[in-house]
Amino acid sequence: MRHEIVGTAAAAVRLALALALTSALPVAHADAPCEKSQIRLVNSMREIAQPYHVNLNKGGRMFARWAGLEDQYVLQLNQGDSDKQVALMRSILATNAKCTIFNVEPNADVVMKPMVDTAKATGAWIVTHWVYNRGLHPFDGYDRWIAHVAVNSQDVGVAVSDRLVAAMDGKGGIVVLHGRLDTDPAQKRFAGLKAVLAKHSGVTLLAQQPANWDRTAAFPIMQAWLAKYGDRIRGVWAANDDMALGALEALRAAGLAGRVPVVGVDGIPEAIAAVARGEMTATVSSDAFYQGSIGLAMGVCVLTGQAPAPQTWSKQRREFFLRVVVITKDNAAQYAKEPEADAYAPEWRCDNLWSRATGPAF
Amino acid sequence: MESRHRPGILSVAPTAVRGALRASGPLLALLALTIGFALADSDFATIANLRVILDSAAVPLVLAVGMTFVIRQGSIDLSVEGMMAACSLLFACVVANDRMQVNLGWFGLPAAAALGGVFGLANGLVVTRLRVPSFMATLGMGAIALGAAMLMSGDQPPLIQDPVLRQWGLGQTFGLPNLALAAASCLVVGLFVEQYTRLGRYGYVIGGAEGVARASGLDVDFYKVLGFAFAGLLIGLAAAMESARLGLGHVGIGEGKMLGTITAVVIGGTPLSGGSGSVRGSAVGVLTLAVLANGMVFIGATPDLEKAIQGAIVLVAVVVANWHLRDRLRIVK
Amino acid sequence: MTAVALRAEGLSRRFGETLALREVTLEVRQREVVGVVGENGAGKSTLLKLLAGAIAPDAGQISVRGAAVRWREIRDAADAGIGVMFQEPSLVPGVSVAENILLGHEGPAVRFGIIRWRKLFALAKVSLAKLGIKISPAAVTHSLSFSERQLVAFARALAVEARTREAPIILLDEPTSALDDRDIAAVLRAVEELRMRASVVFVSHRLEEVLRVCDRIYVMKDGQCVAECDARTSTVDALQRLMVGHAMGTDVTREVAASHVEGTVCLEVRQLGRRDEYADVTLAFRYGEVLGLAGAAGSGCEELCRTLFGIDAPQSGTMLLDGQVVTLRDPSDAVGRAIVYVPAERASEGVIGEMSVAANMTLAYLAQFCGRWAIDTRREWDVAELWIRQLRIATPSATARVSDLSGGNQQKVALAKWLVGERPRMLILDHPARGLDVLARRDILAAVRELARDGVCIVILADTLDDLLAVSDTVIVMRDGRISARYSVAGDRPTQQLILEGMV
Amino acid sequence: MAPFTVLIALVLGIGAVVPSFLSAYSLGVLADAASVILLLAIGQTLIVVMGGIDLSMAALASLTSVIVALLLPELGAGAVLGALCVAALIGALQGLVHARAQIPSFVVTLAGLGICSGIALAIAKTTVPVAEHYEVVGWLDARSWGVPHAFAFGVTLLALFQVALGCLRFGRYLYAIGMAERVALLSGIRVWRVKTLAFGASGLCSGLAGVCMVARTSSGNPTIADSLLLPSIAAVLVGGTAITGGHGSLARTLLGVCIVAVMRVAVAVAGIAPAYEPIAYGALVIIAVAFTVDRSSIGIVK
Repeated sequence: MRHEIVGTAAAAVRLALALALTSALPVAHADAPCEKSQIRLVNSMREIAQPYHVNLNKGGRMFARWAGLEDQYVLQLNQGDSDKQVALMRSILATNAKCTIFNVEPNADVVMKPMVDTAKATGAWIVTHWVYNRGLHPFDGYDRWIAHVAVNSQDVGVAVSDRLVAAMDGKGGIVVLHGRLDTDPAQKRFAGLKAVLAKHSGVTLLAQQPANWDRTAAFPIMQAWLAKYGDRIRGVWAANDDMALGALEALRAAGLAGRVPVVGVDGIPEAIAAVARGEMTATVSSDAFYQGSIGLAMGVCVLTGQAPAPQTWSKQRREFFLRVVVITKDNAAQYAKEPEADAYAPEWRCDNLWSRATGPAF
Repeated sequence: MESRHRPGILSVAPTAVRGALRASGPLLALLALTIGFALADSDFATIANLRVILDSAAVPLVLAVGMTFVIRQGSIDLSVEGMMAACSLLFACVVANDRMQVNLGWFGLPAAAALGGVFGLANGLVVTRLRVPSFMATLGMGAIALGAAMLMSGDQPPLIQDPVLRQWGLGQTFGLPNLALAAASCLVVGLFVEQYTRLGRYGYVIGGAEGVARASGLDVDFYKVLGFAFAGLLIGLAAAMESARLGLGHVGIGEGKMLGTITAVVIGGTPLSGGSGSVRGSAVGVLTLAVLANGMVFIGATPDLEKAIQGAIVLVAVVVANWHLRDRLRIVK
Repeated sequence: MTAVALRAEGLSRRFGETLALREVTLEVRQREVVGVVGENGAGKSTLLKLLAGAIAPDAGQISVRGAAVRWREIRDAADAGIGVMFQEPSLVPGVSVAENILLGHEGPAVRFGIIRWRKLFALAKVSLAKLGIKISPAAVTHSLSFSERQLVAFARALAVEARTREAPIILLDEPTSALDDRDIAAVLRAVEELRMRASVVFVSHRLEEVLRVCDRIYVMKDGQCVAECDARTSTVDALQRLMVGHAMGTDVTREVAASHVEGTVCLEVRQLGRRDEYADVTLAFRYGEVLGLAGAAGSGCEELCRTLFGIDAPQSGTMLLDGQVVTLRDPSDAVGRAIVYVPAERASEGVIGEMSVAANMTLAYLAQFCGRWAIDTRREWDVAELWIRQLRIATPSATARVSDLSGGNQQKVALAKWLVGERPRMLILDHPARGLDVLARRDILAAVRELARDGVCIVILADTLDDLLAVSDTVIVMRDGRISARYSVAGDRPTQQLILEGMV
Repeated sequence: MAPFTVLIALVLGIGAVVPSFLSAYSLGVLADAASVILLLAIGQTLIVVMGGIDLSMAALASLTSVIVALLLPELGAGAVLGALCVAALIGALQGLVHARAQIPSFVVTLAGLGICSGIALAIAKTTVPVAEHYEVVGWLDARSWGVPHAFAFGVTLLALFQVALGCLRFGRYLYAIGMAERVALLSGIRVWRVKTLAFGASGLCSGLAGVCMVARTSSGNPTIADSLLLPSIAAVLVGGTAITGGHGSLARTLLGVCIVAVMRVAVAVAGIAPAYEPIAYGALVIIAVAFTVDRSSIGIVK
């Protein structure tokens, strides 16, 4: 049964491909796999209470409106429950699987395999983000897994760490707030920091603690460090902006806000504002609007036949790193306000889907 | 006919010494832990760090005071996280903020507490009217409150821009953190309510022998609802305190607080079955956890194993503090 | 004739399959003490619960001072001036005596929602003073002894006086069952005083007491009111005849003491001591012998029994079981060595109310009712049926819930638990006849003698010296943690006076 | 049987809004999603019946998944057996500490939760993928006649435990301890042994849940099952088992698991706006339990 579906789907795709090659028309051709009215866009993410996720959703909705598919846009929230993320995907695929596109922010790397397997079995289309998926690649027989849009967390770690070290003039002690330790970004971003520290012997790592990506958890830890190390702390490195902002408030309570450099990752609006005020040194944005929309754009291109079937794409186009931006005081104003759809429209065009790819991932 | 005065061999009362030890077990654990950390790290036992510990214990203490009332009456409140989220958002939206044109100033505190009280009231009504066990009733109510918080949060969390409230959240008075002072007042109120009001006394009665309470004609349901509402008020207040400290209304503001609060109350000597225990004990429990968390940061254990070490310390501390209470007929659930 | 204070007409109440009360009609006049007597399970407690509003009648009508009432809960009855003391001392363990006495009626001691403790204690003291007992109103209830708790419960029933302008109606269910003489006297005196200003319903199985304090007596049998008599003209024998349908013998049948052969030693303790509880106790417990322990509270009797059952370890001395030195790690260890125990508070310690009669009986020796894997329910039920017959347990079936049985029958189930398996070596009985009526008491004590005849070594702590002397072969008197006297009941023929002298 | 009615009403209600929900495919998906919760809930029921609570189950499941994933390539089936033994042992150890040191099960298992997840994190750091010998556990993730194997396995285990509760001494003792632990003690039951055994069994169930997670995701992860703790406890209670102990059964738990599983996805499937999802979920929980609580045998609702 399962093989049949895959088989017929593959046959259909091969047919479409053949037609696409013979046809000179750049627009949708008659044998596109799905009618536009059938296409369903699904953004699957953790929740929509945090700014990053809010922007993911906004990006997805922005694209749906731009593509005239807003009524077919579905948001799935798992509230941090990996099991639920998979279950939700499987439930919606009871109908119309073959015209459904998933843009997935995986709750944890463990959901990757079940989700892409589900796509394979049901014929749904999927684009995944973020995590390092060891031994799992779209080009290894996953025809429906359009692409994996990864973020090079180690580079991100290096980028913010460089800014931090520079702000400290290359000397002094720093404290480190980790994210959830079992996640790939937490480990890789820290690896980036360690790489930078190796080059700057003047900077010492005083202490490190996990604060679970959480602002409220970061606050008392920072307070305790201030009690223990006092002014030996010359910099604060946080694995995300939320924790950086929690540490910043602890610094504020000690009258040190703006005097001790703080860096974070994610580029959430509050952090950008803090960077603009000079209370944070830098943050890195992977652009949630883009991440929330690019997978859907890829899917629509494939489903309407405007792009060839994914299995014909090169490996670099199916698994690549996303370009990220480092936000510092210099460019903070530029990222302070919400972007418009027009800014992204060129990057959603079917021939320009890889404009932010920086090279093959993994 | 002659008869004698006999309690039966199983109800031989504990001696006074044992009774006294029983009450001081949690305190002993707290002391042992503090001394242990002080020996392990010389910077631990400083005034500056004491301030940090008191500050970090402030919000959990306010929560634990309320939770003590709920657990003592034999119920439980799992809605802490959701309710804190909703109250935090409300607080941030009604004081000077970057989103709404409302500015209630200090009245934001009672507003947040009132919302908590309303949710607590709803908890109590679901438990008493629908007769849903509090475990599930509050679990459901927590989800509802979380949803409400998400609606209020919308796209961007509201940032608090009232400098006075921020200063209250972050600053100190007489060398003590403002929030710790606020929590201490809550503790005093809690002690007073526990000792001098029907709400407090009936909590013991309802938790210890609900059947007797009903048979004595107490309006058990009313006081149960009141217990939940009181806890709700304090949850609202705690949410406002945490928001004032962090400077925003935050859906995740209560993360981890539910389990932490219940743990503090339980290691403070209030059994989950209810009927005994005191706010004082819960305060000791809160301080124990605060010292533990703070001490872990000081020791700087490897982050990987931190959770394991913390769990092991809690276990050992509780075992040591309770070892003398062991009895062949003691029932512990 | 004075006016009617409380009247019940045609009250009926059903519990599951059993009709606990059948069309009972009863009348209490102003300033009258009315006795209600009957066997366990005759429906006395049910009647009182109905009168107090704790449960609702299926049929019938209650009226107070001529007005028909329908109570939704106890509070309604309390507001009408009815104070009640239930048989099971229903106090809250974790709060003070004063709070228990005034539970739900603290009003006068509360101003602006704040409890004024001094006033609360003063109010409680008034109620306690009526009974002439010296218990601090500030004491935490769980630190009180059983009898003290009983008195506090009585004081609570009296507290209704302070709240009603009408003459109160006091309902007392076995107020004396666990009290010593001094306290019983206080209770009876209080009832006498109540006659001046209140109406009282007095339920007791101690018929002498009932005859002494009551004006009229209702006799109940099988849920019905079978007779109403004048206390001045009635006698114990007459009441008993009405209760059980025939006259009772004087007391437990027991073997002629001379025929008693001294058995071999089962358990021997030598110089046993523990903290300040007891010291230097040297005793031999023999197979086939009933050894009664007598002593006031604090004499060390209870504590010694705790050690015998493995609840507390002795700190000095040795225990020898069948001549072998033995250390009891915990009660299960004791049970493993066939030393078993029937507790005093059967409802919370002896039986599991929510389990069936059969499951309760087999709980301790469940292994013997198991096949290779599973519990053999067929065999379980058969054995349960057997013991239901043997001990004359009144239960609809072996699968009925124990909580539906009367106190005496529950006690029999608690005893049967130790009889369904192999015979225990040693049986420790903790106040086995507490709160039981004459018939149930006789059944239990007879069963104890029967077991002794079968060679079981029995240790008994009894409620009354009557019971003690009726059933024991040997009486050991303890005082201040030491043995102060030993008597062979058959040889020395100790009087109650003699034993009392050894106790104090 | 109130929980059953609630389950049917829920399923039909959602089916009316989203007809495709009633398809064999959807129900299979549901059963699949329920299977891990089911395994956890079985163990939890044993503890709750006894009057305790086990907060460590999900963390122990995560730890087991890590151990299985790490050892599977080398040991094959032995890794699964070994990991299950470890899980049962850790569970039993908690029971032993709870019973012997007389510490509330809430505290012991909370500490156990911390210790298990700490160890899992320390030995695995992050996700451990399984490729070699996946087939040892892989069969759990497959289906026969549309029925997910993991679910069928869970139901079989539940049936076995139900029989054990009804027919073995262990079950009788469990209820006796839940209803009146003091009577159990005085009847000479070695309560500490029963508790140790019960917690061992719950540890085993956690282990099996961990194995199922490995099968489902073909990897082990230190936090893989953590989010399932509350749903699994909720399932036990939704079924009508009293948290105060002594009442309830595994049959009720099965229904509770199904109800919780339906509720978890139903709200999302029914197309309620995401922000209103938690609100709808919370309301549904309250309403469902209001119907399923067995008030006849639970006198006082705590």
